[in-house]
Amino acid sequence: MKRRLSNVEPLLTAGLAAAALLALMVVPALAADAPPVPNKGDTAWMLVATALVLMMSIPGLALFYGGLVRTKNMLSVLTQVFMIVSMVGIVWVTYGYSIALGDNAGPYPGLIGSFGKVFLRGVTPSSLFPTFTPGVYLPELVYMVFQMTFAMITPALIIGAFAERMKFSAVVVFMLAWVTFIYLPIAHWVWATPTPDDIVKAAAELAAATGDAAKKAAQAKLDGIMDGSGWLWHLGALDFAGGTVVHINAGIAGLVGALMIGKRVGFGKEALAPHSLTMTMIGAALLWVGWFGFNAGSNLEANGVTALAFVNTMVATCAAALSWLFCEWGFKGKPSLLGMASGAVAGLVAVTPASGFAGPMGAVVLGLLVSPLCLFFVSNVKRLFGYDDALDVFGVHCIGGIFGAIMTGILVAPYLGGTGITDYTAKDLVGAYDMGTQVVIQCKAVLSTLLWSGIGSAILYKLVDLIIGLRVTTDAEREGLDVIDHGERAYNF
Amino acid sequence: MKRRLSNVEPLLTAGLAAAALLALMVVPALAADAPPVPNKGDTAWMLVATALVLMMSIPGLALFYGGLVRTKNMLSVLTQVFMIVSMVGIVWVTYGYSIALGDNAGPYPGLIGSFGKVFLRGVTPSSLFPTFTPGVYLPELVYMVFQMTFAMITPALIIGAFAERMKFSAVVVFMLAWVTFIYLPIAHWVWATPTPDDIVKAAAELAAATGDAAKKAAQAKLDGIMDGSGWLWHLGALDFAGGTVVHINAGIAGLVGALMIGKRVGFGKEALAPHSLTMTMIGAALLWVGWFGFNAGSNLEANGVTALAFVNTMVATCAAALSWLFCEWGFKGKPSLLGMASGAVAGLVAVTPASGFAGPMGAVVLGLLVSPLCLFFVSNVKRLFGYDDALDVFGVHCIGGIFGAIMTGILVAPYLGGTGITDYTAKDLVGAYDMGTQVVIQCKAVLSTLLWSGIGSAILYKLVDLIIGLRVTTDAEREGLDVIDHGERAYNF
Amino acid sequence: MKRRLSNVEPLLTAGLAAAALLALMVVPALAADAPPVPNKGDTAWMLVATALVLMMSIPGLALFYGGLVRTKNMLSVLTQVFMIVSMVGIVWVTYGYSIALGDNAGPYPGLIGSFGKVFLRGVTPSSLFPTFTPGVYLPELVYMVFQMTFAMITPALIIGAFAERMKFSAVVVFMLAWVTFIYLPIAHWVWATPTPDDIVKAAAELAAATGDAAKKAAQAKLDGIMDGSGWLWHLGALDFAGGTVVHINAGIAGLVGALMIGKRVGFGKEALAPHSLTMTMIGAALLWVGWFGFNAGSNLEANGVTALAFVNTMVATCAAALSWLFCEWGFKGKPSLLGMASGAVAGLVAVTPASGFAGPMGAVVLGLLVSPLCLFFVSNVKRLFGYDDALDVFGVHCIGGIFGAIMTGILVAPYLGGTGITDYTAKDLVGAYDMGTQVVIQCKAVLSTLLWSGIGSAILYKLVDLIIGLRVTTDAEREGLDVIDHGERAYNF
Amino acid sequence: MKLVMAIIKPFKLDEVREALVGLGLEGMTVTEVKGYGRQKGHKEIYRGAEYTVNFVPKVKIEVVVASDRVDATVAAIANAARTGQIGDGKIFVGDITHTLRIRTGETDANAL
Amino acid sequence: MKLVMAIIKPFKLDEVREALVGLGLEGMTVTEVKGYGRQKGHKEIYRGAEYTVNFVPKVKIEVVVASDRVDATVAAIANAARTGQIGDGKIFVGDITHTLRIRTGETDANAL
Amino acid sequence: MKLVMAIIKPFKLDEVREALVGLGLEGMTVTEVKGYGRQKGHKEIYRGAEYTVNFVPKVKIEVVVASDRVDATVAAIANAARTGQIGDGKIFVGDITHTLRIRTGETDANAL
Ligand SMILES: Nc1ncnc2c1ncn2[C@@H]1O[C@H](COP(=O)(O)OP(=O)(O)O)[C@@H](O)[C@H]1O
Ligand SMILES: Nc1ncnc2c1ncn2[C@@H]1O[C@H](COP(=O)(O)OP(=O)(O)O)[C@@H](O)[C@H]1O
Ligand SMILES: Nc1ncnc2c1ncn2[C@@H]1O[C@H](COP(=O)(O)OP(=O)(O)O)[C@@H](O)[C@H]1O
Repeated sequence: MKRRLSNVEPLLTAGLAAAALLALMVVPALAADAPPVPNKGDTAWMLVATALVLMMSIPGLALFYGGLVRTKNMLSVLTQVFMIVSMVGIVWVTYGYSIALGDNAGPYPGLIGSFGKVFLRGVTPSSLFPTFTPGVYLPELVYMVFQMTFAMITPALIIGAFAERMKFSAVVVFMLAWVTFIYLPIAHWVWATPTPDDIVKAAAELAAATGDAAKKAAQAKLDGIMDGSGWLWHLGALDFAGGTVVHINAGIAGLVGALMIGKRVGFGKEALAPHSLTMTMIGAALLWVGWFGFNAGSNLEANGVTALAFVNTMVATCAAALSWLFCEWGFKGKPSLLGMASGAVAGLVAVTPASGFAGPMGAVVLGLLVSPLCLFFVSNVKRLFGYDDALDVFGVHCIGGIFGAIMTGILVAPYLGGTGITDYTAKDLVGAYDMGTQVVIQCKAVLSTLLWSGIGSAILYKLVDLIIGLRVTTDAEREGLDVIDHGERAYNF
Repeated sequence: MKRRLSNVEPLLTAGLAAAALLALMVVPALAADAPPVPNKGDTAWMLVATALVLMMSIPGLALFYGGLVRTKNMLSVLTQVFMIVSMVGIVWVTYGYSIALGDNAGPYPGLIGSFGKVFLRGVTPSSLFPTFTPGVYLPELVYMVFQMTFAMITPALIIGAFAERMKFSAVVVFMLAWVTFIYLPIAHWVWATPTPDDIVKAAAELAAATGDAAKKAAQAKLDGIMDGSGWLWHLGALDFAGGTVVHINAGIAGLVGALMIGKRVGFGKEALAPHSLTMTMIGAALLWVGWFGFNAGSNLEANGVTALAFVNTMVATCAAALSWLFCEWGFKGKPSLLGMASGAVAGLVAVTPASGFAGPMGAVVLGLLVSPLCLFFVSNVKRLFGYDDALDVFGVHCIGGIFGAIMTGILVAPYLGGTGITDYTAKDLVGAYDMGTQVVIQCKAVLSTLLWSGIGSAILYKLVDLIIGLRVTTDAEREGLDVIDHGERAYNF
Repeated sequence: MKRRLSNVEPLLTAGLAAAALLALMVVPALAADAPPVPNKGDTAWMLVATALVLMMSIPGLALFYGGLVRTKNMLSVLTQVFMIVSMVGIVWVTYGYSIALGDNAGPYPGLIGSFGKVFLRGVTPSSLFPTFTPGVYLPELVYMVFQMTFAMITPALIIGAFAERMKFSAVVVFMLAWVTFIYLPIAHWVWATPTPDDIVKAAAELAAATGDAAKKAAQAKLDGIMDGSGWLWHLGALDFAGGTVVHINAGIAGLVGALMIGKRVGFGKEALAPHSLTMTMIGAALLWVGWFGFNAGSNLEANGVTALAFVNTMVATCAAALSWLFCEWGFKGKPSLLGMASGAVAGLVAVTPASGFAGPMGAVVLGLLVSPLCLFFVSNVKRLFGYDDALDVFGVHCIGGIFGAIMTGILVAPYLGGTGITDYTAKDLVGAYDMGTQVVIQCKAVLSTLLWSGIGSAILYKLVDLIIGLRVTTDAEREGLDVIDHGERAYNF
Repeated sequence: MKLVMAIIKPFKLDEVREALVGLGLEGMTVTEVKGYGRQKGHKEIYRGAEYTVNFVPKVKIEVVVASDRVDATVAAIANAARTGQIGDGKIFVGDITHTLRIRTGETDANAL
Repeated sequence: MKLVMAIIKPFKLDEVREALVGLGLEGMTVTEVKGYGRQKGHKEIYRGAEYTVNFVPKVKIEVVVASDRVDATVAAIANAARTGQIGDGKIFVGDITHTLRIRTGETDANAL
Repeated sequence: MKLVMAIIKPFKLDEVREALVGLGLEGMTVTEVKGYGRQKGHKEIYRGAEYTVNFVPKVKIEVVVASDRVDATVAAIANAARTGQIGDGKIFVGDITHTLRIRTGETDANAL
């Protein structure tokens, strides 16, 4: 189990024997069978983190994107983001949470959850959910709603790729399908983890077992627990806060959409300049502020690792913003605000999977490198292939996400200042870190996401196109989606 | 006492005898007489919640409203909200807190507090204030400032009704009077509650009392404690976060204002289109984000019930936003951003009283239903009666608030997924829930608020009109309040 | 040691003998030598506070300033703030933190830190940092990143003074130098404090020491601890959240800049009206909301003193906003939004040093007084001397900061409702407060900041001017910095 | 043909438009302009600085009509735009020598 | 000299500009205007209230040319601006009696 | 009467207005326009995409004067607007056949 287990780390270095001890000492709840009580500091932090992630979507992302389109399409962007957030909220409490993260009791627990918690069945204010530290629990409603906000923002990211030309009705239908068939499974693969207490307990029993039969039985029990988790997590993929699930996933879905829907009228000929970089800047800043909830919230507790994720989120973003600014200054002549904001977002994307694993200096390096890479994609590669990924969802989120995911496998290395990986079963110890293996695992996670989301999205776009059509008419596009789709105008100065 | 007492719920089901035990077990502070120590997680959460509620007013509400007026009146809206927030802050620490919530020692404790804590006399960093859980306390300054933000936003809500035509000086004077004579009493009626510890202790003494005289004395003591609380609360009205005190109260005061001040010049003839739906969207989003502080903060702790209130706030809003969008799409032809944002606010309003009582599915239903109701009011009813409630304070806040207040009495039912009502005195047990009675109580709370605020506001408007006049001249109205009242323009592009 | 030590206050009144007891009782960690465990409530609060302070800079300050310039310079303001934030983030983790606050082991610990923690050497997720309460610790990463946000916003404040005319490249170079040579030392002077536990322990040893030699040794040890702290702090200067370090420092650097760079083309002749007071209002509101993190976060814990700082921040701002509004109304004829927002910022500035020391009524008075003072400076004094401090960095931040710093020495007085000063060594007791002495100390702190920052900034401006030039050409200034420096326009409506 | 160019108060635009349509005129072009005249602007104060805004917002209507309809057009605009207060605006008439409808290529009277 | 004033669809501005430059015309002035004509506006609904927006966004190009270049100019604009759909716009031609280039003081033909 | 139409640099507006007022002219109408001419625009880059902005911001002043005041008017504008640098702008003069003050119904010279 590849999530860092900070509190018990010193004990774990003593190996399997210690695990037995641990089960009795660190997790007295298990021993005494008294119900664990959530720490109010954790609860407070996670509620705030949840509000912050909502703020990332609305108004954050909505403004970041909205500022980049032309005036006549401003409201279409805002409405699409707002609608997706609202729709996914309902999807999540009715069936999404159960299928993705709430329930590992289905027939294919490695691939998908089941319907055990549809309509939040059985989830009450006193239900608890384990964090990554044995013996530490959160109110399940907190965990549920925190994860909800991730499911909200991911599809909202996609709309940037086909902005200014897709029918609102098509967006509604496509997104409903996309969340259900693409997001929920991938979230499950990466984030459906067993209860740490169960692992620790099973590992302790295994350590205590004498005799072959007992050992076998104990091993089987431990294996059973591990097999109940999402397959990518089980494989050992490291993704602290959603590089694969959120950014690569949305980024590739966006590229596929941009390709299938085609270029905007006037693309490459007319000036399609952003209508308000002020809004884009507000959006970028709120994304940054909210991203602390996203990344540091992903630790599910308020402790030193949370602080590490917070710091990494801060410095990677600083580094990436500066890096884009100076690259643009050097290569394109002028340092632009849009460049700086794009760099900040690229840094946030790249540090997402690494935030709780890299050291702060690793995060700085990550930020410095991701910006030129993304800049190259959004200018040169895009021009070369001529696709109209309107707001660079692919170039920033997919490319930045892939880079971050792979670099996570590198920066987690203790000798690079990373945290290393500690196994709850205490089989892999800190220090015994094999970078090659980990990078291969990371690549597998990246590839599976690209394939499932890329192919799946293509099918869904096609279906929606057949049923209701993806795109508005040329005249409607000229007039602008705001008036055509929503019957409003953004500004009446 | 009708506030849920989550932590001791299982014990309470054992009835009165348990209460005695409880006083000794769950609330050791009482037994040992050691001073309670506030939990830092609670303090952290409540401070954040307070900041969030301030953010609801400025910039949230100011932008939500400001975007809806014409350019020439933008600053008047922003200034009015900002001024109200600032003025009420000073009112609150000088006399407001004492009169509303700080002090139940006056001659009419059911109706109004007294001057015991004017200028925050005796409120120091080490003063404590009880939460709804026996034995759990907050620093009183935290409670005081959290409640201050509620008093700030409520009058600010009203200005939407008479936007674009009321004199700034009239707004200043009216609001000072309104907060003092309308808000403070109603806040007292609903939120001035006894200390749970006192109730638990008194109930325990009652249970332990033997002999008629002792029983009578104990009962009298308990009654005395209960009589020291606001009459609506004592009546059993359920209002988790302020449906009556904030929304119905402001909504009816707005309607009365719109009627007394009259229609805007050009109303019904000229296009009075919103000058920036972008601002309205930012405002709606920040209202949503901030509302978590409002609703979940109203639990005064960071626990599972807080999480429930948080989740309900999330899903009711999602449901209401979608519901308005689709109703508008179906009935008016196009799904608009303004509709979606209005729906979100309607959902937030409706879930406010219910947030800690309903189950998540109940909150979804509440959200789905409130939007068509409000939509009907802001379009059909408003057109029918021809009043110019400029920004639909009545249609959204009053109607949504009334609906939410009444539905709270229904959705709290355990068999509908609600939390049920637990009495601190353990006389009413969970499950023994009488919906009819509760709904009647809710209606009484609604009616008393409508009457006090409606009539009281009418008197205040009239007085202000006589003294300084409510309305600017027609020419001034044409020129716009920004230049006339404030000598500035919002934009110089 | 002049920071309030709330939790142990009652004990301390018993004097030195108590201190010995205290070391054993209140700080069991010291006695038992078990490592202290950070409270998750504190950690949660401080992470949120950090995010709030970032939000003050971006988008808060950026919008507050940006709205005040002309459309053609909007992006230059936004980019400069964003760039400064990003650059300082990297400066801070590479050498800034170590030099300013991370390390008192250098040769001149009173003046400057040293390189012990460059690149965050040795700072891990399990490193701890003391708060102001003995025995209470935070994860060091939290403290480090919280302080980072202060270093980010301070230079960003300066740009308002020379807005609309300074070259972007000059801003980059100047700010890098300014943070390094001006900010880091001053932050060290005021905020590099010893560990309270060390003082308490040493004081206890001193109290327990018998015999002259032992007493001398113990005293020397205590003195050594105190000498390891920043000289202004050691002197006894009170600055709760950065009146000197942040506001006076930035304010005087701004004035010097405005004088050295010269007036804007058209200053005094053409109308240089704000391009969007809407943005300025959003900025002011977010500054206010974020400032709770700044001031209340400066307590490093979530307790009653945090609540006091929070409340003071709220009410001083309310009072100052109202005060500016009414002064303007009275003296200039109309109450303006810009005035109200300026007043709010002036109040926030003034209460910054006083936030944890004054009582709420003291904070109200502070707010009421600071506004007319600043208003007088930004209108009359500025006109009199004719300098072009474009966005009134001097008039609001420097003047407001000086006023707040001096008033802190007055309002801290217990008989004025202040907290008084408690000495960790228990030599000065609450009540034994000498206002005259304290005000003199406050003035010394103000003067040293004015001198170091004023002279130092002048030298740096001169150097930058010689090397790359400070100012754009007149034609470029007419065209606007957005197009000239950044190759973009803020709006394409 | 004649170009009738009217500077009016912004809130009168709809009434003027209706008056022209009532006259059977089916086309016009409208521009937001700033006017200087007897009607004075206002003062704005931003912190210390006081600015006099000399221009007031106006709307300019341009409509090209056959020469024989000029008087009716001018009268219709004047009637609809009049409030009787300073700043009601002006109507100017000039000559147009050619007209072309881009879509069809029709010219002169047919193009109006 | 003649003033050629064309009301066209906004997205045709760049093509028209290029056509004029192709003709050797080196100056023109462009204004954003709102047009009323056969091309109808749209409806907007804000909560309950429904508004008909009667005007559609247009761009007005003004170019002063020597009288002998009028026909070529008009033709160039018409060709570049035509889409064949309602709302393509109009071209009006009027007289200009004097011209002055402010910078140099050159007048008439030399000033264009 | 004559329509004097001047295209000038925006920051010269106040000086020109003062010059005209100095001449005793009490009315004028101002429009924000975009000009194309010898003075070139600038380049903007948004992420990858590079745009050339061909138009530069200008201000158009329209003032109708009695025919005998045309020369003075033109001279006053030219003097006030001149910087000597490319892009100073143009002044065009055309004929106005009728004028009407809406408020009073006064016509022609009395209406100016
Ligand atoms: N000589 C003129 N040339 C061009 N426009 C003018 C002239 N005189 C007035 N105007 C325009 O007419 C508007 C109204 O004129 P004003 O003198 O304010 O009021 P009134 O028309 O009632 O006398 C002015 O704002 C200006 O736009
Ligand atoms: N008589 C007119 N005077 C001034 N402008 C006109 C006139 N007729 C039309 N226009 C302008 O021309 C534009 C296009 O006219 P319209 O009737 O919609 O289409 P079309 O030119 O294809 O017949 C209008 O929006 C308006 O701006
Ligand atoms: N032939 C023309 N017709 C209409 N407007 C013109 C013409 N030539 C120039 N202009 C306007 O005059 C402005 C200034 O012209 P430009 O050639 O740039 O500089 P200059 O006047 O100094 O030679 C242009 O931006 C344009 O608005």
